[in-house]
Amino acid sequence: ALAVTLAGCGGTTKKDSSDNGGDVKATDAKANPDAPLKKGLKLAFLPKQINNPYEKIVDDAGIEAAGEFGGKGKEVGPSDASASSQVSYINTLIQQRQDAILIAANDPNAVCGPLKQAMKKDIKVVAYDSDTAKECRQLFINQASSEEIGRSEVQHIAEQLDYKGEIAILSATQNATNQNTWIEFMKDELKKPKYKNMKLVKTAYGDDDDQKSFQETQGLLKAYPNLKGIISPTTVGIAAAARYISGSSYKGKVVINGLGTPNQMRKYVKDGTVEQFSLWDPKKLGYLGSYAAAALASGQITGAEGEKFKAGKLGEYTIGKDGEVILGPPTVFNKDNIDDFDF
Amino acid sequence: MSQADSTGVPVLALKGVNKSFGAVRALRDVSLELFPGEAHALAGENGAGKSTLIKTLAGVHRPDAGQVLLDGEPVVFHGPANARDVGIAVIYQEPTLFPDLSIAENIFMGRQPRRGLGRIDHKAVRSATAALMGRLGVALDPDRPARGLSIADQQIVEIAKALSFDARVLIMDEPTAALTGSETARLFSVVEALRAEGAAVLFISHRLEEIFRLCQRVTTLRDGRWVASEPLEGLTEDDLVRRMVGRDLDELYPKQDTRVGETALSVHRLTREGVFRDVSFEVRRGEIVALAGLVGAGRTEVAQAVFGVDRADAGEVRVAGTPLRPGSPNAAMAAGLALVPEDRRQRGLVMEMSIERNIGLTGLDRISGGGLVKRALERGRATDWATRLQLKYGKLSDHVGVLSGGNQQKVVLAKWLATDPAVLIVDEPTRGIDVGTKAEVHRLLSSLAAEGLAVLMVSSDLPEVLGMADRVLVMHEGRLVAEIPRAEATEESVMAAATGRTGKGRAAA
Amino acid sequence: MTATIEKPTAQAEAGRSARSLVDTVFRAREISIAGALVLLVLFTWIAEPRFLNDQGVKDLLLNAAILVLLAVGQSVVVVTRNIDLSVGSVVGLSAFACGKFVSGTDHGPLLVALLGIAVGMACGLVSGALVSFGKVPALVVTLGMLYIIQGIDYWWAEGEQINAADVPQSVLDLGSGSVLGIPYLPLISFAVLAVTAYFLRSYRSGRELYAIGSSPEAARLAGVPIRRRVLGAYVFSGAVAGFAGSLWLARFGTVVADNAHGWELTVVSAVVVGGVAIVGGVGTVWGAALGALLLTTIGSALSVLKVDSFWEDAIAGALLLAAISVDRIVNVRMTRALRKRSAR
Amino acid sequence: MSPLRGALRWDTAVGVLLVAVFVTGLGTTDGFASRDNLAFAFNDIAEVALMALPMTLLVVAGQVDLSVASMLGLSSALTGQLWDSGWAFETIVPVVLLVGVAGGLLNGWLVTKVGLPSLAVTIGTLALYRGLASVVLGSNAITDFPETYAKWAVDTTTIPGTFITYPVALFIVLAVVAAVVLHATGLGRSLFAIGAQEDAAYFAGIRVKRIKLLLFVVTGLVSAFAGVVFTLRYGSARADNGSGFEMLVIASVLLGGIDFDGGKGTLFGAVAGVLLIGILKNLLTLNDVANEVQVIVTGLLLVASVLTPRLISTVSEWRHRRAAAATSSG
Ligand SMILES: Nc1ncnc2c1ncn2[C@@H]1O[C@H](COP(=O)(O)OP(=O)(O)OP(=O)(O)O)[C@@H](O)[C@H]1O
Ligand SMILES: Nc1ncnc2c1ncn2[C@@H]1O[C@H](COP(=O)(O)OP(=O)(O)OP(=O)(O)O)[C@@H](O)[C@H]1O
Ligand SMILES: [Mg+2]
Ligand SMILES: [Mg+2]
Repeated sequence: ALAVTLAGCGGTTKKDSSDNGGDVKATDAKANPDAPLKKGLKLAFLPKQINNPYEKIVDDAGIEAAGEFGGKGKEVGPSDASASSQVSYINTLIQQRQDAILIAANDPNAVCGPLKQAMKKDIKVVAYDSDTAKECRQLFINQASSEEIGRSEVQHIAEQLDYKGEIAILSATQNATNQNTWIEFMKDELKKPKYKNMKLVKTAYGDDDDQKSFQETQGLLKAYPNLKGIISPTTVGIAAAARYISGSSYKGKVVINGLGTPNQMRKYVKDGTVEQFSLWDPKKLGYLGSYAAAALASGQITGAEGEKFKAGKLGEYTIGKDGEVILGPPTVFNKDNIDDFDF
Repeated sequence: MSQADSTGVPVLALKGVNKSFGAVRALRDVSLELFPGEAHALAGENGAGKSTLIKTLAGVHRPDAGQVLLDGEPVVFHGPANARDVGIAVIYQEPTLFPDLSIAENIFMGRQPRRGLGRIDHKAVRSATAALMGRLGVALDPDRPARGLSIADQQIVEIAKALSFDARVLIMDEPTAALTGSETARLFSVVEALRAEGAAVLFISHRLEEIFRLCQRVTTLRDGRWVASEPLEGLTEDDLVRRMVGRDLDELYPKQDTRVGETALSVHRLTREGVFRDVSFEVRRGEIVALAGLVGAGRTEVAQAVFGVDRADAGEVRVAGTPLRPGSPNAAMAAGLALVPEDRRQRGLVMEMSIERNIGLTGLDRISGGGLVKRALERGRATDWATRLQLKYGKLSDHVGVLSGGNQQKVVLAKWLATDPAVLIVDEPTRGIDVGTKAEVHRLLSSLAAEGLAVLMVSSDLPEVLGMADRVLVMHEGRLVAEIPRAEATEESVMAAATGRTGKGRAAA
Repeated sequence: MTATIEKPTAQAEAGRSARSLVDTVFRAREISIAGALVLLVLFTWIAEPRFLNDQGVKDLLLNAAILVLLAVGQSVVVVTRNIDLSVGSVVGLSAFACGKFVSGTDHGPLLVALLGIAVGMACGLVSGALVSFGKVPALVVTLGMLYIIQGIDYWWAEGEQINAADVPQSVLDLGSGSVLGIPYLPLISFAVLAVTAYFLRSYRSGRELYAIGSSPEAARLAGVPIRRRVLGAYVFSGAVAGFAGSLWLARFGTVVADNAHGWELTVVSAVVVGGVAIVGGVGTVWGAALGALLLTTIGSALSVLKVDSFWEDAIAGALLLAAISVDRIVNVRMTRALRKRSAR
Repeated sequence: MSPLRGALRWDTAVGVLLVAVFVTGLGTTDGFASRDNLAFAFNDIAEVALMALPMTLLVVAGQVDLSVASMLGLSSALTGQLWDSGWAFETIVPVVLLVGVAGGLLNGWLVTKVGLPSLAVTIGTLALYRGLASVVLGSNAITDFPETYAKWAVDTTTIPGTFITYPVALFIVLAVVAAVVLHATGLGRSLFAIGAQEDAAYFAGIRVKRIKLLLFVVTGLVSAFAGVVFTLRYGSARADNGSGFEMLVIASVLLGGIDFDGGKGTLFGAVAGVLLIGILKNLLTLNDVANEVQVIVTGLLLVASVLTPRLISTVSEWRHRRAAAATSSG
């Protein structure tokens, strides 16, 4: 093949290789929706990074769920979130003949090769939190639909502001794909006539760094004296913004909303800085992932669009396009319910 | 001259001391007594164990067996600080200075005068240093960092350090090896004064006349064994040599007559700003030319600039008529030049490397075949030269660092002679070498010259200069001030030129 | 004889004029860094006046405070011809330990600082004991300690995060409060810096650290208690790093296990840029502190100048190289000029 | 005495430890011995191992290059960017290697001509090269590299009948070359001399600067090549590829008993050090030992690598002294 390409056009370029790497996923197996969940399934959770507090919650819940159906779960992973460091863990999991791997990918492509190998060896692969390339996994458990997150953020803050006033967004890094998708939907939502008295003045980036986000909040409030609300769709950003505002004269005058964890935000909800914010329940994410993996491993589903499976106490889920399963709408946390959650 | 009272209690003594390094037995059952008010010499060939003995007295080494006695009582020193605290001051063979610190700090490290709250009194440190320098008759600036001091100046700082203690015992391991006559004289007068105040002095030198000048008694070591302890009165130099070497010595300056051939090295108006200027001379085949001068006159710098390790600012060096590419020791070597540097620990040897590899280092292409180093060739080269120079060693694969100072010097010589040079520049070739070996080195230089080698010898040892050189070039403050043929070279004529007392009429051609 | 006295006098004269020049060269190290710093600040200020408003200056100082502190600790180790690569891990561990300790309590800042210092000292004690008593190469040991401390930190944290909300206000106030418009943190760093600098200059044990770095063999023969001093340097560096950890908590409020991960190289570069020779014996903590300030200011300036964040690393690296190269070239030129000037 | 001491040298000890770990793995751990796993385990450290070879030579000569991992990242980013803009892979590789040479030249030039310490220089280029990588590629990730080349880098392609992958095979060849250069040629002798006493080496006519420059260039070249291998192996070019590898490379070299002060060490030790880190990681992961424990184990091994020889020599010195005292008093 090498000789041919060399002769053909004097070198291997991107155009030649477009049809390389055929689809490994060709699963001939038929789904049997009535198959019982197998006992003693071995599930492995591979987070982006072993020390990530958020993913720790997800994985612990998943491992607990595995206990419910008589399976065994474990969490393994690297201590740095670099693209390549997950690969050696995948290899190990293959050697250990796990029944399913649940992965939050650091890099959608770098983990592809080994994951394909795993699928070849009949190990099921479920991505969660952060997807891999589509052909490298059977399912992706999405925490919530991006469109829903984006639009609901705007809807929530609009209600709090009575549909008028200037707002700003405090995001993570400029390149964060999920953030940018959400922000696009927010802007789209704001175009609707009912928001005609609201204006998005600025999108600031706090790089998911506590101190930077803190300073950016400060900057926003200085630069836009009429600012009435800040949407921060990132857990680091919203906590930093709330911390700044709770100790400043803006407390009670500027509304903060976005995505945050209850433990980080509890203090600010209680002291009145923040009225409400939202997030999906990471425990449910882990729980659903666990059941989805078990359903795959037991042959109930193959990952094709339209298949259905039961996820324990969460009820029935249907597989969407490209093997996506959506957890459901985010939970809204406020004074009344925040004490029911601990994560 | 107060003859010591040998019946009194020695301030410091060794009794039956043994000390081994691995397989080397450096000291075997050695005893020594130092009395107050007495200058005691320690004599022996290179590697006889003199420095080891001193380090045992100074608490650097712990004896394997035997005792150190202070005022007649056995003591155990747990380190140099211990010995220092009881009043033992030591000048080690190799200067051990802090290159980054000022001369004043070097002298008073850990003992600086203090003012309130334990703070260092910087002013007092500086003035005490200046006073010491005055006492030694040199005017080194107390605030100047030790880096860049010549070996001689370093030795002077070491001496000042030892004097600053007001010690009861002053131990000096070849303090004069790098010094010229006048500095030595000054040192001796200071030592005399200390001795008169009741201090005990232990002195090592390979220059026998110095031993006779300064000391009252001498202890001789041979191969780590005690040979004799006796008064110097009534002893001749030959007696002493016989004790050290165990046989009578041949002539010390075996200068052979040679036929002087064509010019091998010619240096034309070589200048390095601030160090030396406008230096021109020639060395012909078969000739030994000495480069004399006071310490710091710039001789070492000239040698290094000729060899190309330092870049000259102006001037030209030709070897056998061909100009040398400046600033390239490699080109110099290819042209047949060799330089035995002055500072053997930093520049002469790779201390952590074995003897054979050090000797091989100057001829890597000669000991390789097909790109690979041939171990047999390497070892052959080393064995050959170790034998010719009568090197005293355990195994050729031992680190050179474990050799005694004199034997290290031989390795440096070996490594350069092995390159088969046409012009050999030797900077202080016999510094720290015992009389026996010195004669060997001289014979070697002499016979090499007879075979047609051109030798440029930088030396501070005046008898050596006079004994060996066909011509003497004298430098004074960075300039070549005189060229004296062998017949006219005397101690007076050379010293007169070196101290700048000659008229410019005699200046070099 | 007269001539012998004459000669050194001439030499000494040359030496004296040389010395004042030498002095200038050595001081030039600090001066040239300070100069670079001033240029950088001026340039940025002209391009973006807000760089030097109240908040801007505060930010600059705050950003540098912790790095300055670490650079001071590191310099003390580096002048002894050793190195402490474990500082980043120590800061991480100490910050987490302090966070864990105060979480949900109302312990005051003093207690937190003491805890941080204790944690740091413990780490420094282990590294220092291995280096000084084990007589093993510092680089290897402290690289090992970097991993060990990091591992312990991860293992202890288990992915837990301490949130600002759990940290008592009094501790957070230490990180954000100020006196006369100057935040506490840089004041604290400056105090530590000044005391350390004075100690290194004016106490025997301080000078002995330089002696050890300049020539360990000579130091041994001079009776310097090398092991004790090196151990002391490590304990100090550890204590400072631990203290920096507690300040980290006070400033950022939020801590996870891998805080300050990878900072060791930044700290070492600050020290090197500041003119502390990596082979020991040379340099001042003032220089190291200036180096740290320069590094953090480069970062701040680039972000104020709205340089695309992708360029930040590259420019910071290039500036670092430029700074040390210029310094070196100036130094070499001066030395050469000095040699020629002393020509007779 | 001396053969005993020889056997107790740390590089030998690392070799023995490596074999012991390997044998333990075979005996105790399911899946360890499988061809797939071994191929993977060795291939997984291929880039670190490749970079460790020139690093060993550098450290022996008393230098260090902390920018290797950044050069790997730059090479990866460049490969990705050029590939994405339609260059032929056959053109990309030489261009990227040239960039590696240029990077090495810059390091070497700053060290030899300007006269800066290599640690300081390469801390600077560590930031510079990584920065250039992100300038080249931003936060993009380029994928879809040609299968014709990618297959040579992955662990599923091995030399038939063995578990040796092609990157590992390349490593073996280069390791032999490096060992010969270091231990059997004049250049190798010069490296030891430069590392132990640079002045003395210079005075002996060794071209110190030229040799150092050469070393930095080779290191840059190998790092750039490692970048290509890395990119193909993961099928993903990103600016942050291999970040932090510099510490891993240095740790492996030091673990193998190479003295950071220069002038001491064997290539065998360095290779054993790299392999030990790789195998240990694989084995511990297979046994579900948590990552943080692995980090601690790496640290402990490093400390042991310098402490053990020290302890051994202290004990033997002590015994020797006792023996000497006994003979002299007897
Ligand atoms: N640290 C050491 N390790 C091993 N061997 C040593 C060590 N120090 C000295 N020796 C050996 O002990 C013997 C005595 O050495 P020492 O330095 O005492 O000789 P010396 O009489 O001072 O000679 P010189 O006149 O050349 O200075 C020599 O054979 C030397 O090689
Ligand atoms: N590395 C250096 N840095 C600065 N000054 C130096 C250096 N080496 C020598 N000098 C100074 O240069 C002058 C000439 O020294 P040089 O060593 O060439 O003299 P010398 O005649 O060989 O004396 P010596 O007998 O000490 O070797 C002296 O004033 C010396 O202090
Ligand atoms: Mg001696
Ligand atoms: Mg000289």
